[in-house]
Amino acid sequence: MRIDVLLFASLKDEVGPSMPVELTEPATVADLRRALEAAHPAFGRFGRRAMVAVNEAYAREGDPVRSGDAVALLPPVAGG
Amino acid sequence: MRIDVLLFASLKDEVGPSMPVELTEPATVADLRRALEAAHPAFGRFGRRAMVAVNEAYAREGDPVRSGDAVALLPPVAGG
Amino acid sequence: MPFLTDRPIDPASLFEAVRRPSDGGIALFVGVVRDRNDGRTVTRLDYEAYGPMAEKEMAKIAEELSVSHPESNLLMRHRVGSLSVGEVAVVVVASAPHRDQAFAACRDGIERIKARVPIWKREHGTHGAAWV
Amino acid sequence: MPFLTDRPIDPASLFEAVRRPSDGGIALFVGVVRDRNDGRTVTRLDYEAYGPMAEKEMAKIAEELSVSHPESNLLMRHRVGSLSVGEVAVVVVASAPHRDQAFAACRDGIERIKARVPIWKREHGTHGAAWV
Repeated sequence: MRIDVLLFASLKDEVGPSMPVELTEPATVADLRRALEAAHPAFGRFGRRAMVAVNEAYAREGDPVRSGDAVALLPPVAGG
Repeated sequence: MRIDVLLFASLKDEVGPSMPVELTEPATVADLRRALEAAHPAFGRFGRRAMVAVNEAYAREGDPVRSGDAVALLPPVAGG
Repeated sequence: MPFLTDRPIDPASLFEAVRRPSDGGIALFVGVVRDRNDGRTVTRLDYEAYGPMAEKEMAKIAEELSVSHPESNLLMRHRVGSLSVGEVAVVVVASAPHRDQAFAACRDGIERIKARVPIWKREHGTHGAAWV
Repeated sequence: MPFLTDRPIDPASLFEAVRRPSDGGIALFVGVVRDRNDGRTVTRLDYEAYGPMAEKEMAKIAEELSVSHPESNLLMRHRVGSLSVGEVAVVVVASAPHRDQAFAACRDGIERIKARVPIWKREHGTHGAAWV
């Protein structure tokens, strides 16, 4: 399945507003991370400090990623 | 010496805006308390929770009270 | 500017007055008259101060906080007179580069005011009136 | 009312909106853009949010705080867009019967916002521009 991963802040500046990745089902957040890190060096920069969101909520490494999910890779947040 | 002790809140309602006491020099805050407690039962009501102010600052039991000092007996404060 | 006032206190004006361009966080505490106390209905509070000493004590608190919280800029104001439910009785506002500093100074300020400043209040309500 | 806004935030209006007649204490935290950061001169911050998730995360925080601080009423708002020095970026205001409750909820609110809400800022200054 193809997932278009939303990007923000420095990742968006460097790579663009989203990054397509191809995953084999069933896939997890950890699989998604590995696919991103293989696709562009920028995605490894923050390590685990970059969180993955699935359907607009924080996801853990073992959580599933399914076709049609809204997925984002979030640099460390800096609100306030 | 005569000291007119300023009163506030419930003490002022009950006794008036000030209470004259007669003290023998040299006198301390503790002497002043004893004179007040002898003068009116209202003055013992708060015990040591009523603080004595000398010249608009909190005074301790051993601090001197001198002729001409501004002296006040303060019920427990309740600002805010 | 005196610390005590018999006019309504506007927290927003103290907020504007306290902050400096280098401050990233401003913490405010606003104490207001509430409509109940220990189960009693409250309609009004009369605040009485030993004015000259209250001013001096608040000045001491401001001085102490400038030493213990040197990064913070602090303003405090306390109302006196007869206040209705919802009226502002006290404002403490602390501005600092970082929020930890602002919160700490603000909290310390209101605690010291409540512990030390010679102000009293008479509560009016359905049960009559009493100093509390 | 959404938690994010691209319009200036007025802390005073949130103060008026949060308080209830039974509340005696209101604690506010206001985060503003300051003119320096880690030794750099700052002229502007651009706040970018993952909007839909930021709204959901702030709603979760509000719900969590209504459970952990049941006596407090809480309002929060965060600005997005390009902000000059001194402009308000975030406001958290908590109102409660007693000040301990108001301070605790206010502090907890800003800490959770800063830890979890997907918002980023790009700093502009004499050194150029960078995400911080």
